[in-house]
Amino acid sequence: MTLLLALIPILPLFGGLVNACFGSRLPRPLSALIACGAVLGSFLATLGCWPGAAGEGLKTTLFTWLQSGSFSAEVGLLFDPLAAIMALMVTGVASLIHLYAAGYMEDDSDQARFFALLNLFVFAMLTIVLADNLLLMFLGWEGVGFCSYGLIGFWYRKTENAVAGRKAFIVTRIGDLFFTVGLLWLFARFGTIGIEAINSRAAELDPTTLTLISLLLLGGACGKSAQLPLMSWLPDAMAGPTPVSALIHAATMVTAGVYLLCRMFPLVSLSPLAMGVIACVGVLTAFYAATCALAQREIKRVLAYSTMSQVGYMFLAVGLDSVSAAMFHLLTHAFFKALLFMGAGCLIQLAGHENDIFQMGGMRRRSQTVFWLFLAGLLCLAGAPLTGGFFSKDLILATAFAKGDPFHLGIYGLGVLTAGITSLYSFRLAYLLFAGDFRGEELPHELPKLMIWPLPLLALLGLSGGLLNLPHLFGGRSWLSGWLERENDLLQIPLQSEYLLLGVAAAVFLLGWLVAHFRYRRFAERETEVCKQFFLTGWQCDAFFDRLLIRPFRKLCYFCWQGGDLGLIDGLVEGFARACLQWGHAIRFLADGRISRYLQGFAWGLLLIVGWFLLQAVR
Amino acid sequence: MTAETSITFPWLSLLLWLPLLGTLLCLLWRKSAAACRYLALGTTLLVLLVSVGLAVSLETGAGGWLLFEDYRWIDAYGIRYTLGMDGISLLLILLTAFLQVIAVLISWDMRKHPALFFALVLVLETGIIGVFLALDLVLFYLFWELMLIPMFFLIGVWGHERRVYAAVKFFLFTLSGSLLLLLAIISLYLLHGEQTGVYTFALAALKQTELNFTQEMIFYLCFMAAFVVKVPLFPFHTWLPDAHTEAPAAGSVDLAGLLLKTGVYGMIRFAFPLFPLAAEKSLPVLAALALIGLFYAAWIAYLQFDIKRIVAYSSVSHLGFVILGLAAWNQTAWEGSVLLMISHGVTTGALFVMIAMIRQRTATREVDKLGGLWQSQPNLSAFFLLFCFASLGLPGLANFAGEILILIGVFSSQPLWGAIAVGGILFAAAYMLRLLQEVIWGPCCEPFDKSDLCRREWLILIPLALLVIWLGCYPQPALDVMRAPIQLLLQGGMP
Amino acid sequence: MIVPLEHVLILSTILFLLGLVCVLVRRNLIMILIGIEIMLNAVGLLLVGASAFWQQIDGQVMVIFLMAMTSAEVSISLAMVVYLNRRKGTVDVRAFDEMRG
Amino acid sequence: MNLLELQSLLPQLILALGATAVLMGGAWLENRRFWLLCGMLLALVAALCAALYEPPLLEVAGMYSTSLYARFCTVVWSLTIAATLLISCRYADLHCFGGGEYAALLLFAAAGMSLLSAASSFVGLFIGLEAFTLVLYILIAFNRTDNRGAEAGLKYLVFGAVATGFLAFGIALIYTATGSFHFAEALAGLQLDGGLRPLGLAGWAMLLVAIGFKISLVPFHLWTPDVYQGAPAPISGVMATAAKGAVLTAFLPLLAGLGDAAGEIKSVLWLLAILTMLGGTFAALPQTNLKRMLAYSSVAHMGYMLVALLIGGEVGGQALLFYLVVYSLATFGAFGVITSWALADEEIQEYAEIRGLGYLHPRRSSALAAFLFSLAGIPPLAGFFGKFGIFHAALRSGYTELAVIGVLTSLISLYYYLRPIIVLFMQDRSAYQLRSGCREEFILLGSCFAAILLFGVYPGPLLELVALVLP
Amino acid sequence: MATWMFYILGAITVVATLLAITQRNPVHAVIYLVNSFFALALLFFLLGAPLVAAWEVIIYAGAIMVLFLFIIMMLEIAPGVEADRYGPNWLQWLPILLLAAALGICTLLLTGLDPVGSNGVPHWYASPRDFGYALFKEYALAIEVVSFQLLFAAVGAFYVGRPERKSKSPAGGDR
Repeated sequence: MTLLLALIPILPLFGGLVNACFGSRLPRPLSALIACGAVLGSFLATLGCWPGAAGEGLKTTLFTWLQSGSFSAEVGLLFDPLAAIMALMVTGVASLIHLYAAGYMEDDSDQARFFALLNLFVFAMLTIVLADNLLLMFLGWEGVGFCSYGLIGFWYRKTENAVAGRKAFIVTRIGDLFFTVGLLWLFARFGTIGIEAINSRAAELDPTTLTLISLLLLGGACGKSAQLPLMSWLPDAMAGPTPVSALIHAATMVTAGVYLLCRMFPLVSLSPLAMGVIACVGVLTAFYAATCALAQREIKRVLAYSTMSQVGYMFLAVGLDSVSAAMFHLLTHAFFKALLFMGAGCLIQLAGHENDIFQMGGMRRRSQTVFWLFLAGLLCLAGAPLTGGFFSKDLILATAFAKGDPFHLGIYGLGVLTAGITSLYSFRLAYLLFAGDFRGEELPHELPKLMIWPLPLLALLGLSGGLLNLPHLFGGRSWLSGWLERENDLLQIPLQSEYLLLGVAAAVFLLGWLVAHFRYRRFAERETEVCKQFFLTGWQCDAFFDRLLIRPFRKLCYFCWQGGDLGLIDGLVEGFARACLQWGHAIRFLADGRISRYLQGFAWGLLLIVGWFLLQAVR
Repeated sequence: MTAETSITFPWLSLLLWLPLLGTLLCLLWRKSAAACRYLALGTTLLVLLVSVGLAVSLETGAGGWLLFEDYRWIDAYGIRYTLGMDGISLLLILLTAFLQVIAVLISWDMRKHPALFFALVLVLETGIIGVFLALDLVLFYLFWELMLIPMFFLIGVWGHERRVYAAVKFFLFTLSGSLLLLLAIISLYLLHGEQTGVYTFALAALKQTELNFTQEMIFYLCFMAAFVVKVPLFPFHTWLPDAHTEAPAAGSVDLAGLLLKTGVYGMIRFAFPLFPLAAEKSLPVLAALALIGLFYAAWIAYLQFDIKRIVAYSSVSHLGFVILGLAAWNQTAWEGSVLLMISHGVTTGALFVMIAMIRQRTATREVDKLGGLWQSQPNLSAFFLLFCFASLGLPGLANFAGEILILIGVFSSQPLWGAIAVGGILFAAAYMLRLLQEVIWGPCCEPFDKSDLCRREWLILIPLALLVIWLGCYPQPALDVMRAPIQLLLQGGMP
Repeated sequence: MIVPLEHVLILSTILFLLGLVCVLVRRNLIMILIGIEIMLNAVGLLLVGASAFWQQIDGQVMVIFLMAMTSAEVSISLAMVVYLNRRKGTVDVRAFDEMRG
Repeated sequence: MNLLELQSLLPQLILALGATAVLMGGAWLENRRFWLLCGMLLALVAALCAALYEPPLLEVAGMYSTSLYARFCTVVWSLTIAATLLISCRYADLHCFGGGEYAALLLFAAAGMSLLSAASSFVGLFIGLEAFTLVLYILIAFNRTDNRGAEAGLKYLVFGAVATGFLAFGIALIYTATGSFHFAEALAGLQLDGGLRPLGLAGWAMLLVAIGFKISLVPFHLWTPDVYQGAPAPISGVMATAAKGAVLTAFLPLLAGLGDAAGEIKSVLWLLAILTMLGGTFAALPQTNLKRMLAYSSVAHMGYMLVALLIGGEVGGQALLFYLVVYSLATFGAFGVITSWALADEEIQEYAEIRGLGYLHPRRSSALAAFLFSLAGIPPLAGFFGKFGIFHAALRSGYTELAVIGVLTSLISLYYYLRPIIVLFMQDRSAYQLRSGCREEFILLGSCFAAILLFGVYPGPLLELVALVLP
Repeated sequence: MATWMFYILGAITVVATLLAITQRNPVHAVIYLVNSFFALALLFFLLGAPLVAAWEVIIYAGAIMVLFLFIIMMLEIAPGVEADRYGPNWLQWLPILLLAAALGICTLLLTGLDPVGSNGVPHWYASPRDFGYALFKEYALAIEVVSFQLLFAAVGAFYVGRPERKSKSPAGGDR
């Protein structure tokens, strides 16, 4: 079983390496085949390991990575329920996306690089999921960052793409800094970086340290999951190929932050302040991103903001002390968001590589299948009752409500508002995409079969995702909570409140739909200019950061370079050199070639010596 | 080879003088460029072979000297020919031997005075190995200075536009530090002689000298002056960007990969054990300078237009990390420092190698004129990507292991330093990604030579890449080798 | 006693300095050489005086050597003067500043 | 003067008589190269004789000692002259030197120098000094096709004569004070209450001026660059090495004879050493003429040697002699390279003229580079151990400030040593194509190079020898 | 008597020398100098060195000064080479005179501090016989060396002073 466990990450790694080293020499379909095969194999291995996950879970240590003094980092895998469910999701969704990508990238000349990176990404993601210590997790953490960087800038010929990749890497790295400090601090406190060990001994920490460490971990999570204030990279990351957006920026990597918080939950949950902050960050991000999504014109950016918003919900769930709600939403979201992205990919293809939804419209006529599948995804996203998204989101909101205190009620209110906006922008998207006539000029491109057929599976999963953790109200058993051994996540609220909550959720959904219906049924660019610009640019955050951070940073750099290095240090050194040379010139011109001058030198020298001696003698 | 012969046979001297022999042969056969090439390659390979052989056959885990040689040399001053190799030296010598092979290979097509070039490269190797082996202070100083002349010529003759300025700056900067070192060495020797009546320059003996704090501090500062300039620590670093930028590929590789390490080596082998009290007092200053340099260099690197300059400043930044690790003064941090030295040698060496290849194809190092290299040279660009990411400290690649150990070590003794230092990782990413951005991504600027890697270049890059990955994924063997010596050094050095 | 030794000293010092002044201020090569002769004669005076003071012959012997040396020097110097005059057409030392700096 | 005395002065006798013989022979047989080689042989024989032949008397005529120290100096100066003759072979051809005169004058200079460093009385000192100075006047102006040579000759002559006046006046003052010319008595007589008598101080002041001129200490150094530049390169080599060395070596026992009473003199020497180190170094910085640069560099090196001199004793003496030998090797080698590069109508000495020569004449250029590096004190060349010895001596005797200044100036000096090297190796070729050197030059430059390398790597034997011969 | 003679002769020497060094015409200067040397020779005689006095007259006043005169005549050196072109002399002389005065004062003060100075110079007479004995017995070696020197000085003077030959062109072009 441990071998099988080891195979889970190794297979994609192997696939990635093979593609990276030899991909360009392999015959074309082979690289895609290897990639898909590796991930599928990994999925199967995960399935094979599944039985071992229950309870304590499977553990294996491959080798010691770093050991120095009391510090020791093993390459060890931990396959506990949380990891198992995550791994299953990652490998599963990744398999489907790989298949989709095989179709999507059919004609691309750089296929091997794409699949190499994609496979490596899966490997890195699985490392995050399966790592039994924080350092190994960090390896995966940075690994996904690297792959994301490589894939966002995959079409490197356009500078914007590469710049977007860089931005993603750097912004997430800001988060990583916090993670690193947290990691260092944890090691300094516990003398170990094993996740289980830390979690079990978390209570030993004093509250302040605990809060600070939790906040640092939150910082790391924010970076990777594009939460406030480190969110600005995600919309730009949509420059990458669509499967990448689907896999990395929707289903898996952006949820790594959530996963991290869940992983370290025993630690994090001990600090009420940190929990509050997490919840706030989550709900604020959810709200912020939802408003931004309202105004976006590019289909993938809408989805990106929606992803951000949904991940915000997950953070909220963590902040509300409910791991299972977070994981629940994570799973359903993974399904429907992957679906949405892949559907978007199909739509873009169908619209003739047109991203702008204002240039689309009437897409239903181009492909019925895609319409239905995409709609299914949108319904889940909007939280249409009985879809997976509905249940998971509702669980989070209900948990917030159940806390009962004003703070959480406020959060609940904001969450509900966000849900409404979510519904609104979902249907805005739907109407803009499918209603009316095609507004662009491009002819549809061929849609490879391979791009279609992973979608129904995801649609099914998304729609029925609610079953994973179906609340008792609907006769479910809350399986996920049970599996994660988080029985206390189950809500203890009166039945009528629960009905009320459901009602509110459904009402909000409907409200959003209606508004969208009246507003976007017929296409017209009607948004007010200011508002549009404000939301379109993500509340002007990029400009704000540019002014606040990047420009001063460049100025600082420039000052260090010109002022410090060239001016001060080199100036001093060269000034000294020049002064020496000048003295040299001065002394040199004593020797002006005149004999009488030279002879005077004698006389002066003699005077010096005699005078000196006279002084000595007198004394 | 049995254990006995390995002790009696002067392996260290062999290691030390082999390159010089190569130099002589090169100069003898200076008419034929090909002969010199192969001679140089053969010699460096032989050195590599011997050092790897030593590494394999010796019991590297043990503390103490793995190999030791001691002969009379200049009796008038009590100077002896004392060589000793412990784990740290061994690792650094392995690095030296390896990088020299790379340096020879990268200069394979050297058309300008090839014989002299290879001869100098080999002399440089002797100098560097000598620094890593010498245990007599004068002998050490001799090798320390011996490195200067070949490097001066390598920069000055085979360098680029501002080569003379750079060469002179390099020479004067480094010499200004080392002359103070010389004064301190002599004074220490005299003091020791006055106290014990035995006039000797042996490190082990001088360690026993009784110094009051002022003396110790002065000596320590003089010693550090030499080492700090070589490392180079902020604010003594400005020779480095110029030297790196102007040096030919092999020169940059040697400079970044090896010469800088000699400074750090000098600190841990000589300055710290000889003057422990002063060293202890100086740690905060050292750490502060290291931290400033770490950020400062990274910031400056971010704005550079010359890709070599970017990498050069990155060296300053990384070496700041190394020094920070030393300043933390504990096992983990020191192991991290030594490991980072080695991995920095490999990654930065690799980057300079790649820059040379890029320059060969594009005839420029200006970022503005570069771009989209992936389009015409995907293999080359892939390697470049790998090394850049190794350099910015991606986990699983070379630099990360060292950096994280340093951070852990620093954090456990001085959390604040550690927390600040973490920020350096961010800026490393900033300038490295900018470098990548400007070179391999973006719209294609037509290189005049569109060929991808040739066989020789594969031969250079693959070992480098493998080493980068190996050091990132499984640095444990290296750590095991350095463990015992570092323990000893932290306790005040070997007797 | 003829005079105190001091007075011999003073006389020779004055003579020596007069020679030195001549060497320093004159621009004519011949005059410079004459100045040098004056300096050497001052030395001779001192040596003879000291010789008398110590009632030893050595000082006087030294004067002889001094004279021999002087004549050797003068012969070379004057040859040089002739040579230089032939080359430059002047005995003004200011003409000889081709090398400087 | 009896036979034993003559035997004791055998090397000097060989030199002087040999010089006369060569002079006379040269008048009959006009074969330049033959007489040069002949002279070289004589010098070598004299050196051998001085090295191997144990003189029967310890002191000759109360003027010259025949101690090991004196014999060592004789060997060194004879070898220098032999080397000069060897390296001048082609140079003399090129400039149509009178072979006999040239060789004879140089041989006599060797005799004078060896007498000077063997002097044990002021008379001997004066005569020895004058002997080679007189010869140098001629040798400097020996090149009759060159205006500069004449000018240099004039300058050296005027200053030399003035310095002679100072020297003689100094000796006269000391004689006045003590009534003796012999070092031991005179120096003992000068002392009073552990210090020097005022008259002695005045005498020493004059002596210092003369010595300062001879070994070109600041501020008596101004003639140096001009004369070196104008003199024929081999003669500049002799002047920078043996001529200065002879004065220094004569001065060393003189100062040692004063013992503790030399405090005031040492304080002046201290000042002069600092002035000289700084002055020479700074003035050399902007030079663009190889010979002038070497001249100023020799000034700076005299400063270092002055440090060793004023420290005195075993440590200082050892450092001084070692430094002197090593410095002489390098400086002579450098002038040798210039000699070997000389053209018929002029010498190549401007930096602009040696651009890129390093690759056209690699052996001579690398030798020059090595000599310059040695002068700069960069290991593994002998100059390093020279400086090492000086700094060691300075620190050991508590002259830390001198050591620090020495270190500072040797750092700055590096720049002007590097400049010709840069010009040679790092700049593009200029138009000159020099003739390839002759065998004699290569032998000499090769041995200089080998020696500085050998003494840089294994200075032990020389150090021991130097320690052995010290008085 | 001898004392008075000393002071008178000393005064004559100084004045004659002073006149000699201030003369513009080198010929006049030489003549004054010969005067000065005669007085000096008398001083030598006074101080008990008759032989040296004789030589002073023969060698200095006789040979050397005549040589000077001869050269001056031969080269036809115009009087006042320096003054004609370079303005008044005294202004240039002033700093150097001050320097010399300072030097003189310092030296004299220094020598005056010595106790030996106040002792008198006795009447003493070194006969030529004593002199010769010392010269050729004790200082024989020095005589030899000096004679060599004279020889080489003569050679040098000849070499330097002889007219230039048409120089043979050296073998081969250099550039």
